[in-house]
Amino acid sequence: MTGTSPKPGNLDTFPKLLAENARLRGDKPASREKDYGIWQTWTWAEVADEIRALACGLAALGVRRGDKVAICGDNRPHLYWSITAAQVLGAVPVPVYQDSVPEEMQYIYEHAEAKYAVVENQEQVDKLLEIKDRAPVLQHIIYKFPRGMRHYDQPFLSLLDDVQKRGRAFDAENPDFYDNAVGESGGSDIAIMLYTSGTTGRPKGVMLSFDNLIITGRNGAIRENLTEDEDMLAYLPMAWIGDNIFSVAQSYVTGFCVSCPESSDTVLEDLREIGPTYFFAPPRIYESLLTTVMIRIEDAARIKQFMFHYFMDVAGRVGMDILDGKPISLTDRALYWLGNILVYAPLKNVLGLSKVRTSYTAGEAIGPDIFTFYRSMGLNLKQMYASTEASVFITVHPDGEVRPDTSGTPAIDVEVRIEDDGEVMFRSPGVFQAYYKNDEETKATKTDDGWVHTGDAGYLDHDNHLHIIDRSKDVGKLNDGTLFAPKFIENKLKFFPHIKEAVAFGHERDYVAAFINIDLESVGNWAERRNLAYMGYTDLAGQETVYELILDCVAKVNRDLAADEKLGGSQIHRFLILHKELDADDGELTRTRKVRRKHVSEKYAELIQALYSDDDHCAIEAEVTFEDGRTDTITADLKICEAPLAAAVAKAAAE
Amino acid sequence: MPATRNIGDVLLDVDGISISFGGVKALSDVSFDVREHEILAIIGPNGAGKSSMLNCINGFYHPQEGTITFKGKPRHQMQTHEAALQGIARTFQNIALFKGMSTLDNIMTGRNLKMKKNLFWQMLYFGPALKEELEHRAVVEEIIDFLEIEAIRKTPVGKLPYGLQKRVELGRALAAEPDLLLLDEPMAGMNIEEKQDMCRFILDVNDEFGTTIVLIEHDMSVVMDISDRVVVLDYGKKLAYGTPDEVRANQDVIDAYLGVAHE
Amino acid sequence: MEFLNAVFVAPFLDIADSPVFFAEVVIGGLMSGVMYSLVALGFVLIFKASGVFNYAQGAMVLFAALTLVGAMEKGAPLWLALLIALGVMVALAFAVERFMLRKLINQEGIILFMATIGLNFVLEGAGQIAFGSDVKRLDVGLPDNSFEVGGILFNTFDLSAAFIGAAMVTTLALFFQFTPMGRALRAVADDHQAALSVGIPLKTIWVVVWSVAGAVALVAGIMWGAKAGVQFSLVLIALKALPVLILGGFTSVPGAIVGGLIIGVGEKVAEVYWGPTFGGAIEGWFAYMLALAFLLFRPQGLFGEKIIERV
Amino acid sequence: MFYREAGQFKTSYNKDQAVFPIIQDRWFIAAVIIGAYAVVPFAADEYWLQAVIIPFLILALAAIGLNLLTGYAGQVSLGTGAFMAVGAYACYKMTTNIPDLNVVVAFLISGVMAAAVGIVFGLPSLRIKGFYLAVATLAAQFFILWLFNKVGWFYNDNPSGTITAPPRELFGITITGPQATAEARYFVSLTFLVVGAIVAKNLVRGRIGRSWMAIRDMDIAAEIIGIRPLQTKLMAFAISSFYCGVAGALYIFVWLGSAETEAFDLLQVSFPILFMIIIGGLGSIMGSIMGAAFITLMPIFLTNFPPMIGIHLATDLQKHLEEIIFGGMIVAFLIVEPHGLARLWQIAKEKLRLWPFPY
Repeated sequence: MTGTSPKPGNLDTFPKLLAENARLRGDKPASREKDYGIWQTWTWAEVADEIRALACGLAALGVRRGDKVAICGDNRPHLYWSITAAQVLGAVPVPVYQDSVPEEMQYIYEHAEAKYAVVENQEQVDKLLEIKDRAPVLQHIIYKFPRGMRHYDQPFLSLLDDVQKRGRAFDAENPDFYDNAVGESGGSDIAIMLYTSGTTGRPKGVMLSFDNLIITGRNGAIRENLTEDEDMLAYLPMAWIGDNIFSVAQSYVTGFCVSCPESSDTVLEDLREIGPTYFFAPPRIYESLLTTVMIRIEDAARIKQFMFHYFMDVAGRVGMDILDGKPISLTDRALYWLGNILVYAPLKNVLGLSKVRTSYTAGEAIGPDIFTFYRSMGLNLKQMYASTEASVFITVHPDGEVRPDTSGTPAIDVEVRIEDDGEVMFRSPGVFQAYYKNDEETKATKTDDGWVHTGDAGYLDHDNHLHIIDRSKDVGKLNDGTLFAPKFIENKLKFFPHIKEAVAFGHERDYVAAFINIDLESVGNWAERRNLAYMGYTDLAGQETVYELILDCVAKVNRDLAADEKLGGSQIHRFLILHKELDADDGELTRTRKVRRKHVSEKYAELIQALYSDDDHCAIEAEVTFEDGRTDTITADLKICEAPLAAAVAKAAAE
Repeated sequence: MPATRNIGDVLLDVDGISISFGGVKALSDVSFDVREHEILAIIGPNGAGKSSMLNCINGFYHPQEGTITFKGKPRHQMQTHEAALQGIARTFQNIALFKGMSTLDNIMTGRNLKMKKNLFWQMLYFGPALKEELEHRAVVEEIIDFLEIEAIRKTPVGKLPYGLQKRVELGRALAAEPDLLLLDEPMAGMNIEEKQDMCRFILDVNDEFGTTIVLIEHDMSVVMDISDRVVVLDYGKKLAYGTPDEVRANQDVIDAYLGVAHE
Repeated sequence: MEFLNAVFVAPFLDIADSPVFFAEVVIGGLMSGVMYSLVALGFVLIFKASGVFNYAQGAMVLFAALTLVGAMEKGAPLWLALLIALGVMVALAFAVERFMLRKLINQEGIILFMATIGLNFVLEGAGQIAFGSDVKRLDVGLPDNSFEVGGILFNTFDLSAAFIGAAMVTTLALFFQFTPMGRALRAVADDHQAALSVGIPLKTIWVVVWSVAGAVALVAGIMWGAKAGVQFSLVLIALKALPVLILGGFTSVPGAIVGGLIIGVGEKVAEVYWGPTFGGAIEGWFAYMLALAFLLFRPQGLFGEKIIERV
Repeated sequence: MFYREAGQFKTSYNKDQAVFPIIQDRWFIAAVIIGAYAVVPFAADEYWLQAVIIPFLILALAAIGLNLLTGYAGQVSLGTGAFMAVGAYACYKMTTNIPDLNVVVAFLISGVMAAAVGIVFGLPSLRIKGFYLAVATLAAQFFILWLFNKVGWFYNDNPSGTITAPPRELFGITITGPQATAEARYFVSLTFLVVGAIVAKNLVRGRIGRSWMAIRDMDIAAEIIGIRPLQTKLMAFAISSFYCGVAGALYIFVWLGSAETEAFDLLQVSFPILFMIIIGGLGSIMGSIMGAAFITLMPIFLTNFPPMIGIHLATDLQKHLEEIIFGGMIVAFLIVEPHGLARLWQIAKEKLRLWPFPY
């Protein structure tokens, strides 16, 4: 098997932790994958054996210390194993977003100088073959699934199983090789390189050491009391830092099992089956789950709807307090207990969240309604503030102090301070080593004494909770000097289920105006219930009644803003509903679905101009890319709508 | 693509087959052969005797004249179920799935022939019978994976849309691991996208398992791209026989069939 | 040896001995055969037009006869009683269509079959509640005396019954052949869509066919009732009609008639000549065995066409 | 509502194809079985055991047998009563002629006898189908009962023509005949039903069950994929008749005590059992049991309900009213749910699993 294991206390790399897990809990499950209809399971001992074969196979293929190994595909145990296998050899794994288009991939492969690639299937191989001529450094491609690849006879393609077979032979010939290779790396070596998608400019390669990942992962595990019995579903992209902490580092540190879904289409079903105890999801997933809950409940019988809403009200009143351990009346406790039997527990069960002990959300602000919905029905949902450069954890909600409006208190060993201009800075054991081949950016982001600029504006309150307002460079001022935080406004808009995406403008303008994307599922459903006929997004978005629906939301946001003493002046005066959904394929969103503000404002300059004129409509021609790659031009005449303002009331009240 | 595969010896030889029903000749003196690993298409307008031909090959009809030689052995009177034993599987023009059973059970039924454990163990669902059941389930899961029908594994087939039912039926035929696979209008009633999918599956089956395939189609265009050789039937008679290019150039075919098709 | 003799030799010697007696037995068989045919006819009509295997046909016979007797007991003259009974059967047809068939459309045959067993219970119960469950004599004024032709004894009642049965069959045949409704009924047996294209709604067809079956049941009820009294056991003649059905085919009107005659004769002859050897009462199963043996050689029934199976 | 399926994932095909893959269902079934063994015999009085529960258990066993044949293999049979009679008379002959034979063994051999007869009467099924076959099975019903009635050998030539169960012991406890307590007879019938249900479930979820269903759903296709129709159908007849035979033996030995052939009459036995599987659900073992419960309890309910609410009717009228209501309920039930109680159960379960959502 894994031979002599490194001494405890010296478990500073993943390969060493792997050996330790194989020794301590060799028979416990380490990886699962839904395949051929059941959850195929590998124990820690089996995983150690697989990784050993894979590492030896990679070595036999010529992977050497310092080489970059790109890894690309959906969450698959074999791809996770190849990360560790590369680390064994001292090579640096570089996970790549699996839905990247070839151009994006080419940049990363070139920039990272990836000589080897371990990919999932024919789709990914095809992409690499397309860029291989342009990225000459790529030497060898290893793929997991041979389906459809019978006629690919390029010599630089290998099946992963064959590589492992070769590795086993290599291992038999060089029995000491593996252990020696494991022993050669230490905690300060680079463990992984992750490309941040970056809202501006080219992606940057963030280099993280074993220490970064392992210490941060362990601190997080200590704070949440994670044990080897947790269940975790790995469904978020492997190229994202969060997955590397939750599904890799913390699994290795505590020894819990990580399950991979059957495919990206079956995640929700797989989630129900696995019933994770430890869960992470970005706000949009909680949002869409809640939206489907509401839609499905509306189709239920009257009595069930009444029951649902009644008990959700009960939960809204006392649920948060119960979760935070505060005292409540006996009647409420009894009602909540009944509600738990009739609504909350079955609901969590249907969503697959019954067994969750801790769940996180981060990446974007989550709507307070959504957040309290989940918490009040007993799901221990917490926000955190995270970044790739910090190996995830900067601040996180501590148990008993969960508040929807903050991102929590600094995580273990993390220091947070606020610069004079409001920018949040942090220092922690997870702070990245450097950006790969980009000293300039490294210097601009990380100070000599280890503090990192987050680029976000925020403040710490009396309870040491961090509040994030916006990207600090995005925080601007209207012409009259009022503070303008576009993301803050956009998030408030997006908290309405009917609004999927919003872009607010206002910096150096007279007033705030916004683009809005409606949520096709939610508004579509709303339309269907009103027998409103529509053909696709563009048609629906242009309907008068939809405008009225959205106007209502905007008015509410304005009332909300009016209550804020700093931002009361930045209410939305005019808005329009975009004729198409903002799309990553058109470069309007990043791969993690953040708006690329600059790109959008350039692309739709004429619309912005119209928003700041007196026109009540604006024609636009736009190119759209369909799923099959075809492009087409559509013309739309967009209506511009004035929003009612909830002016001075707030100020008067505030004073 | 088909050209790259190695076509083997003659697997099935059909020699001078004639059959009639109540005086109506369905087939008269039809001869052709099928070689290992090839895809042979039988085309012709409706009522040309295509289905009768398949029914003769898998022993459902007994031709009144002519001989059928399969794997070198001439065939005499045989029961329908014996064809399956010899390694012939088929799908049907009008889907003949077991409507009350799930996708999984339908395909499992395709493996019944390979299951041997006796009544005693079956009653206990234990020991050898359980082991056998699980082994075959694993094989069936591979077929399900191959045909990309994971999501409908436990759905009763009666509830599935037409295109998927066709796919399940192909799965059931594949489950028998046949040497010769007969497909009766596998693409009938499908839209373009489904037809493309089905073509891909047929080619993949031929390619990955090396299965010899005889298929019937009346839509000539689809068939020409995927078959190695083509037999054209018209009113029960063989009109042409050869590679797709030869058949396309054949004047009789152009007159009798293509002419009709292009009207 | 003795047994073999009793089965294979003695009966034929007896027949040869007394052909006149044999002829009387055969004629007696033909007479009950007509009764079987009448009941089977009801089955066939309904099965042909609505695909329902109507187990309640027997109960309909009882119900019709009970209504008739009930009306006569209340003092109605025969013609009025007949009209009333007919009216009740038509009303029943409407009720069956409205409350049963319409709601069970597109269900499998066995479900419909079960439903008719349910109907059977309802009719039995309702008939007996309304008219009591004691045996009733039914006198419709048919002559019941015997005369001899060529040494063979004939019974006028049986002859009238045969005549009425024949008239009934002829009427039905004409109805099917020459009226639009009849043609629609034949079409519906083959294809429901085709029936719709004739322009007569399925619902109407069902009502009509159940009404006709009700009328047939009434006739059968009168015949049997006049002969053996109206009582609960009339229900059981449905069971007699079943072997006729498998012999003649579920969808064949001539099949029902010829099948009925064959079963009637076969049963009588077997009972008279072979019954004693087997200990008697073989009537209960002989018809079934006869039909079964027949089916093994001709699975499509007497008048069915050979089925060419297609896939 | 009570289901907590999150986290109940399957890591092997064995677990995936378990009869009750959801743990809550397993608990429920376990509770039912434990309750049946540990609570019912002490909670129910002699009347309930004798008049309701024991016949229910025995008829449920026969219903499972018929469901194997009709629900799974698609061969409609109206001869259930006759196959039960074969079991009963075989058992009678065996126990009276070989007094030392263990009575449980006798029950099983009775089943085998019935299976042999079932095979003979199943032979026509190769050539005739559907209702033709159903009517053909009536031949078995009438012929066999006539035979047992006419041939004295079957009832040991006793003048009354009845067969009477001799007292026999199992583990030192009398389980048959008039001396046996209702509790002892209850345990015997219950155990036969539980074991019979489990074995039947095992059969239908394996190779044999699939070939039955294949023949039922599309016989030509089944034949073409290599299923032998005769073998498969005869197997169904044999196993179905085995169940009926055992049930028939129990019917006389642990329930009635003594009976004539009328006890296995078409209208008394064959039809009600057919009702059980249709009301319960064709192609469902659980449904057979639920159907048996429904059909046994319904008349008892109908008999007892009017007096309960203070209505007293003449016996005759009451009997006919019961007939009407029973028939009407059958029709109504078929209209509401033609797939039977098993389907209703499934729908309810599905609702609970998705609770509070409608889909």
